[in-house]
Amino acid sequence: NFSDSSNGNSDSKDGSKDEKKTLKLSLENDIPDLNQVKTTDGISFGILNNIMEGLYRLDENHEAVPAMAESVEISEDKLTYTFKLREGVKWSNGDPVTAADFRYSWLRAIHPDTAGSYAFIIADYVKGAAEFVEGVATDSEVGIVAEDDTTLVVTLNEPTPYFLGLTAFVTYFPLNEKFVTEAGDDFALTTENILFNGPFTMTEYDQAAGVKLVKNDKYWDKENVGIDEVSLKVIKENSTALNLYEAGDLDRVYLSSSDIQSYQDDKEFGTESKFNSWFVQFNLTKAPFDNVNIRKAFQLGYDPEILTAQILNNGSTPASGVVASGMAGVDGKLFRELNPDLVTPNVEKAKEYLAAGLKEIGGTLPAIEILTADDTIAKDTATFLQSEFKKNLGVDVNISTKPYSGRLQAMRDDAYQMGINKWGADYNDASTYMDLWVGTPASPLRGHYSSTVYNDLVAKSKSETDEVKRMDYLLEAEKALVVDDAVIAPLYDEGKAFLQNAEVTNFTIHPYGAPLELKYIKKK
Amino acid sequence: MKKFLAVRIVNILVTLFVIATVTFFLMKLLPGSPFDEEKLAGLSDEDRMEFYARYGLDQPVAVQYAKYMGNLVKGDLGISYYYKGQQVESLISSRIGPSALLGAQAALLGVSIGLILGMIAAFRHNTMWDFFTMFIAVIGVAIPNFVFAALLQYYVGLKWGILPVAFWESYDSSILPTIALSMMVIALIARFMRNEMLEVLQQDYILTAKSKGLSQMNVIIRHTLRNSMIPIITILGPITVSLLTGSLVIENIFGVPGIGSLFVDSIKVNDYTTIMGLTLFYSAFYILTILVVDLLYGIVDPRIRLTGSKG
Amino acid sequence: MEPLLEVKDLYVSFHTQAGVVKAVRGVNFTVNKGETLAIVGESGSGKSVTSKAIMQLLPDHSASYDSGKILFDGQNILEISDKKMESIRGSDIAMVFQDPMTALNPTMTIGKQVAESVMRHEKISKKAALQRAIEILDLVGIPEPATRVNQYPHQFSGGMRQRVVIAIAIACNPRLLIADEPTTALDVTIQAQILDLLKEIQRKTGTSIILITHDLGVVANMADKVAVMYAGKIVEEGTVEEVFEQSEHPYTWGLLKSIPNLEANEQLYSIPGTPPDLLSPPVGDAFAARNEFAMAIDYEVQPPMFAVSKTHTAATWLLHEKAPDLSTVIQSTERELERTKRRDRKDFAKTDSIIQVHKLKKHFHMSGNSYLKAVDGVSFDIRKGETLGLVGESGCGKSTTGRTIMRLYEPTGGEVYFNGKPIHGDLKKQDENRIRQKMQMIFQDPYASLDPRKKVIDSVAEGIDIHKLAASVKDRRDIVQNLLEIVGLNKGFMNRYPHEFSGGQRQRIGIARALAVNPDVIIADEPISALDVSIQAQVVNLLKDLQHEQDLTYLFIAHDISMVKYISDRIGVMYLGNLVELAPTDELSKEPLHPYTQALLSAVPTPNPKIERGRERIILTGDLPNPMNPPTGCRFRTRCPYAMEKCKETPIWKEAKPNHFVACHLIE
Amino acid sequence: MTNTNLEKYEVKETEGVFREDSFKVVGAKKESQDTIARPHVGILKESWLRLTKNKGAVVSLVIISLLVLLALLGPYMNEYTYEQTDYDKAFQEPNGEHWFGTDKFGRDQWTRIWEGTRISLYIALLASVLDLAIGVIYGSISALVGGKVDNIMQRIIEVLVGIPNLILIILLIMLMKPGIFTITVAMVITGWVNMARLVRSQVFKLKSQEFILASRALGASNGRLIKEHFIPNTLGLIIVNMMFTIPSAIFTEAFLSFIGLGLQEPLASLGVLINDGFEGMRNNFYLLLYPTLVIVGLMICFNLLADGLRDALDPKMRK
Ligand SMILES: Nc1ncnc2c1ncn2[C@@H]1O[C@H](COP(=O)(O)OP(=O)(O)OP(=O)(O)O)[C@@H](O)[C@H]1O
Ligand SMILES: Nc1ncnc2c1ncn2[C@@H]1O[C@H](COP(=O)(O)OP(=O)(O)OP(=O)(O)O)[C@@H](O)[C@H]1O
Ligand SMILES: [Mg+2]
Ligand SMILES: [Mg+2]
Repeated sequence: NFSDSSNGNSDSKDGSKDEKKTLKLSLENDIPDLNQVKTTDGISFGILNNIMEGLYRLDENHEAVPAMAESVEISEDKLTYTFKLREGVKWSNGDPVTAADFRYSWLRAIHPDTAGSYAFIIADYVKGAAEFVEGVATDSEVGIVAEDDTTLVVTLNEPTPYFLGLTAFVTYFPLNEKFVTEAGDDFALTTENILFNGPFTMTEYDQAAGVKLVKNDKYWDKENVGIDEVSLKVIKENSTALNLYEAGDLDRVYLSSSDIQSYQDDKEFGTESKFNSWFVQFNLTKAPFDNVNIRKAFQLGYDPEILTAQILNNGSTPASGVVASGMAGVDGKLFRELNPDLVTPNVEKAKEYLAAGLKEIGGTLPAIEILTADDTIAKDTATFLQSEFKKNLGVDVNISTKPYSGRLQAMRDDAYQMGINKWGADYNDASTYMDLWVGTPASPLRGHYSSTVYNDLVAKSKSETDEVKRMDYLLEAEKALVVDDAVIAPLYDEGKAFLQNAEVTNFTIHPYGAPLELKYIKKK
Repeated sequence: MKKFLAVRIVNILVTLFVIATVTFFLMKLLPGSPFDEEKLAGLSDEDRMEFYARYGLDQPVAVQYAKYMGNLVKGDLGISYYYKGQQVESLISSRIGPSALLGAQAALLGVSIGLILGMIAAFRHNTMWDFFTMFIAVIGVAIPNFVFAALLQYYVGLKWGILPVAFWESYDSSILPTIALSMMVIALIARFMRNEMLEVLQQDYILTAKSKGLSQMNVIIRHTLRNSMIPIITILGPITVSLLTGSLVIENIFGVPGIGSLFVDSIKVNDYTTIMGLTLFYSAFYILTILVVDLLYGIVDPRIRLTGSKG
Repeated sequence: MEPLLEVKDLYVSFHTQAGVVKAVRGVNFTVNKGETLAIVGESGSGKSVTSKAIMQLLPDHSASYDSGKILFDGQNILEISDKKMESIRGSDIAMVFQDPMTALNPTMTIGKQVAESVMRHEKISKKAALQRAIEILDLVGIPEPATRVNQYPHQFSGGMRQRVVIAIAIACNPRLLIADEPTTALDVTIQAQILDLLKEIQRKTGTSIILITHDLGVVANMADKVAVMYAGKIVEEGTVEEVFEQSEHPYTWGLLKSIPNLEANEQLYSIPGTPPDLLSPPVGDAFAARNEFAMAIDYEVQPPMFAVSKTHTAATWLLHEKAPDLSTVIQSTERELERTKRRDRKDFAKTDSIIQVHKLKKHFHMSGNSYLKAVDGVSFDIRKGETLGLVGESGCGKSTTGRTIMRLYEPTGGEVYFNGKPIHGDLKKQDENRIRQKMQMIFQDPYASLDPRKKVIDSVAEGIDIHKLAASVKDRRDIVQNLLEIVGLNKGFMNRYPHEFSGGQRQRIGIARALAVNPDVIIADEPISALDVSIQAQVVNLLKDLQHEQDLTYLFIAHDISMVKYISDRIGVMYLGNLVELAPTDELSKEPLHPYTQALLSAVPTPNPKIERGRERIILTGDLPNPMNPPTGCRFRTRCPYAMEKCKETPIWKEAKPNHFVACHLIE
Repeated sequence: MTNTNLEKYEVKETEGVFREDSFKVVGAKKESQDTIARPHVGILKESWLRLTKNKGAVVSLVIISLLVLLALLGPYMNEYTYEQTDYDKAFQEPNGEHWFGTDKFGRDQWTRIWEGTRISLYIALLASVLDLAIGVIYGSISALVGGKVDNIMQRIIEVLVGIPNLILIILLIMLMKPGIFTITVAMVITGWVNMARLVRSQVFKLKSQEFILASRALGASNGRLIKEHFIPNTLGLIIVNMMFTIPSAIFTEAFLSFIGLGLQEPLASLGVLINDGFEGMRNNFYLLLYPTLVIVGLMICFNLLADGLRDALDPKMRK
């Protein structure tokens, strides 16, 4: 059973004018699930983002712009959003996309029977949704109302300045009730059992092999879709992808760190970064990290710049706080610009802290182990830290590598002293990070951190309607977390290095949410 | 024979039952759950339990086990947690095709080349032929097959452009992975064949065969092959299973949508139903292969008789 | 007469780790068209090596042809190409190998193995070849050949396998047939059939035959010419009459003297001493050291072949003109030569029995519900110090009986008592161990019963190790050395491996192994079948002496009736899993009651060419019936010349005369 | 008697062949042939002697010794340690300072490779010991006792093979600390299964052979049969199979290390180095090349040695 798609190569050879513009990309892993309410992984998100569309869509600069919605009215208290749908937007089967489709889909996403792990992204914000999830409220009590075919009114719990960005997220995409009910258990398992309203439709779908997308001629903005056909094939091995790229079978490929060196000066070389922050989580209940001075010593005792520049070398940027550097702040300024240089490596100071800490804990350090996952980047990071702590602080640190779920379990079970951890942003606001450490009760996964000062700051940011003030609370909160309490030690914002066919332009990867964006791509 | 088969089939069912049971409980001891735990981290313990309850994962393991076995008896392997919505049966059947094709080809290629090399080595014992053959056999095991695969891909696929670099699109796509997979088989079979042949060549009936005036070739083909087969068949069993059930690395390197990575992935993401489905599939296949191997013993060597329980 | 094969001055040696074994040292002989040459001689004298050399089938890596020529039809076989040799093998020269048990491919059907040869040389279709195979198998007396062709060797009894091997050899009507001990594994009745068959073939096709055997009776029956080999050389050659009646070489004298006389009651003669070690063969006449007439020159110079007549040559300095007239010498050594009077046969009727076998049954499970009743209700006892001989057709269950008594097989039914205590069923470990030491077995197939990866010393010493009979390593070695000497093997053989020996040498290793643990009872399964007569005599004497000294008890299983008669106090005759007659030896030979016993006795060949040529014997028609489906009633009735209606009932086992048991309806 | 010489077999009656007393009857000589042709040497020693005659085996033995020596001393032959990082010197091609180059952390490959060889040799040893101590014994007992016991023992193997290894291994990580010991335990669980099945098939074949019966008749216990007869007669197969267990153990270890069960950074075995080298094989081929060369060298030598050993222990193979 070979898929019988013709090889993309042949089209480009006979350079006729009106030839189809095709794009050949690879996926790093299988496509687990295209059922938007349940799926959780970046690959599925990436595909869904291009075959479907929410009320808003992220543009090339990752700003939310109207998509299925033509406009929105936001109430004074910033709690009620009235969306007006575009006239004539259609599903791929010709049915119109209506406000009811959104209501149906959103309710489905939080309904106990059908919800997935991303239910919170609606339930946390929409009024009555949390109660609906618990089963104590009916659907009519949820703040999602389809007033007519083109008007959708949404009521929120708290003013949420980034809500429009959320509506661009996969979980917020519409679904056609009639179609979903008809498809039943087969929904989203084959191309026939899924409806499209995005820039592309899917003509081939094999979880293990990949998908083929074709420009959607029912899409409202099809004039601005630059590519006729996209193939996304599963290639798990980096070196294979690179070979394919060199053979002209791929238009873009990510490089592994050992390959970067030799392509760095190519004009096809580029890097991209994601809102994916790596940091060391200290366990505040385990010696020696129950001592703040020792935490600070370890926090300052290495230079992430060396790690990103010499070892990872993939476009990752050293971090000085926990919030990703590209994250929006306020008034057009980035969060990090408002909160710069929280942690600057300083070996001398680190040694001082260590000495102070040692005094406090009575002289000697216990054996220290750093917990890490088993992927190359995590392991390299651990190796780097180990050698830096040894070199700079004279401390021996052992590495304990565990598989993905094993690391998580160990942290949840409180069986770690320090662990290499990361967090990817779901939306473009610092609260996606700050919410994590609001420990009520304190979570071992977050080092048992529980600070009233911090919790207060975060809580205040939630109810604040003034953007500047809200941001101030969040800035303070990060300072408390990183500088005062030294709960984490910043490492870097994950980046990726890639090679890209020079004929392809406007390739957009969103740093948060659903990353892959094919709508704006142009190819010569 | 009938009795033998009946006894064996009962044995197979019992063994499968034991495997299923042990695997089920061990699997439940694995850390984590089939869900994106990092996302669930925000939830309170109570809310998390509630979430699990939707999948019946809050119940005691014994109850879950009883339910699973109940469904299993009905032939229902359940629905994958990771490939959400997919029936495990259909998941396996959609992935096994490419792996089986590659496996069968690699087994065929590997065994035939291995046999030939092994025979040459035995017949030209202690000559350059022998040394060369054994060198190939050593290389076949000492260098991991992913290195071969990468080299083949780089040179044959990219540099010389003879065959596709990767993807699963036409028959040509299956050639390189087949070759890479068969290296190990060639090595194994050649080594074992050589060893057995050397043994068989010393037997008296080889003299009888020669005394009939048979040519060397005929002596080998007609008299030594079959008598050298017992160990070959023994190792062929596990080899076939591991080949047909896919090789993670080779499939990854050549972008083959096979079953190879499914097992490892499903364990990594705690996809309970898929783990169980694959375990049962794999072990049933393994045990059946062993049964076939045992039956083959009898066919290859008529002196080995099959009996129900007595050896 | 035209010579077909001429072997000229052939030297063959084996390169082993210990050194060069000079197995063949200047062999010369000629075989003419249509003639039968018998080669007899000392076990290990190079008979098999010579014949394999003619076939070019010696192991490449260790054997070397040092000099000489083998001219077949004037063409030197040693110089022709492999391809040419392949076309000669099978079609021009064919060979029957010494060991039928291992000579057949266990995974190929009998039919294919026979047809293969035909297909190779006659270029006929598979089907036609198989048809031919069936005909040939029929010719060698395999019953129901059409169904048998689809069976595998392990489904054939030893005797039948031997006939298959012969069938393969004669399939393409070879011009020269080399038969290496073709009847050793066969009982006398089948031996007679086979020999007749060979003669028949020779008469029809004019095949020349080289017959290697130690059975001088067979030689007398079959051969035109005889060559006697000793230590890698032919020491005497001549027509049968010349060699048997006017032999010139002292070794030949010794051989002839060793033949047991059916009637005589005296100790067997055997040539004293052990054969030379071919690693360092003596300079002069190899036989000198064992030759009571050796002259000084014998220790210095190898004797040339002296012609006695046109056809008769012998290599001994005794034929040199300067040699003394032996008649005077013989006088002086008369005393030594005189055969010691054999002990009288004891009357064992009153002695306690050491082993009692009661209704012993051993059924082998075949496929499905069918069983092969190898032993089916056999009762007898063996008395302390006696030798009970067990004879019978190949496949009748002799070995199985022995092995079941030995607890090597789990009996299907019946009881076995040792010294009055039951030894069937589960036993305590120490009891088991004790019995294992008290009861020993000499195995029928000497090669297969030796671990190919163990040196002789370790094989022989295995029992010593198990029962911890040696105090030290040196002690152990001494015991083994001593045992080897006792069975007539060179001490130096200790460090060799089984495949480096000749058939007879291996058999003696097996005997030494059984003796090593000082048992009370020895079950000897064909202990002497592969030995030349002199060594047979040596071994038999040894067994007798041991019996005398240590009060040993033997169950002696053999085909060679004359030897069984010689050694046994009583003889049991088996047929198809049943005991049909049991009587004291003299009684049995004088007055056999059962028709089967009568046939058996009549088939024994005598080593006298004149008698052999003209003899008539009762040849049983047909083959042993299928033991899986034996005839009802008396099992012999399908082949019995006196069969009658009543024989459809099972005859009872009765004491026809005192101590003479028989199961036959003829005896009332 | 007519004593005429035939022309064919003429004796050259040269001077001095015959003396006065040449034809005097002196009779048989009792002691004349009592020489022991071959000095008694133990089977081990004899095999050793035979082994040393095999050129390939001797060369292999020398190379293996050399590699073992390097594994022991190599890390001390320059000033670097295996964990010492130097980020400015990352990815250096082999040169005078770093004989085998450096990896992405700027660690000296020479030191790391020999350090890794040491570990891989341990793994090889472990795998062989397991194969012999468990696989061979298990297989022999299963075949020898036969019947129900065999049936149960084979079912146990099936269950062991049937339960996904990875699950067991991950559970092991949870139970104990990663490291050599954990690797050892992981390998103990199933490392010997193939050997057991192979030996079993062979013992089945040998079991009914006459020489085994002969040994039984002498009262040999099962243990003795296994030790004295089955193992020596299966040795060829055992050795050949070990030649596969060893590299596959070395790579299993690499896999275990890779998923975090085995060695922890910065320790590395040859397998881990090859895995790492593979990632960068396009641009830093030397990182893959050297550890591969060491392992291939080791395996070729092991094989030649094993072949030599096999032939040396097989009396029929000798010259
Ligand atoms: N492969 C071998 N390696 C070393 N020596 C051997 C080998 N084969 C035979 N011999 C030796 O060569 C001599 C002659 O052996 P051969 O088999 O020809 O004896 P034989 O005359 O056939 O004896 P028998 O009647 O016992 O079969 C013996 O001493 C034997 O030990
Ligand atoms: N292990 C076995 N399995 C099945 N059948 C057997 C077995 N051993 C012997 N037989 C069969 O039992 C019958 C008796 O065999 P046994 O070896 O006792 O005969 P024998 O009298 O010793 O013959 P020979 O004189 O040829 O050695 C034969 O038909 C033989 O094929
Ligand atoms: Mg012989
Ligand atoms: Mg017998």
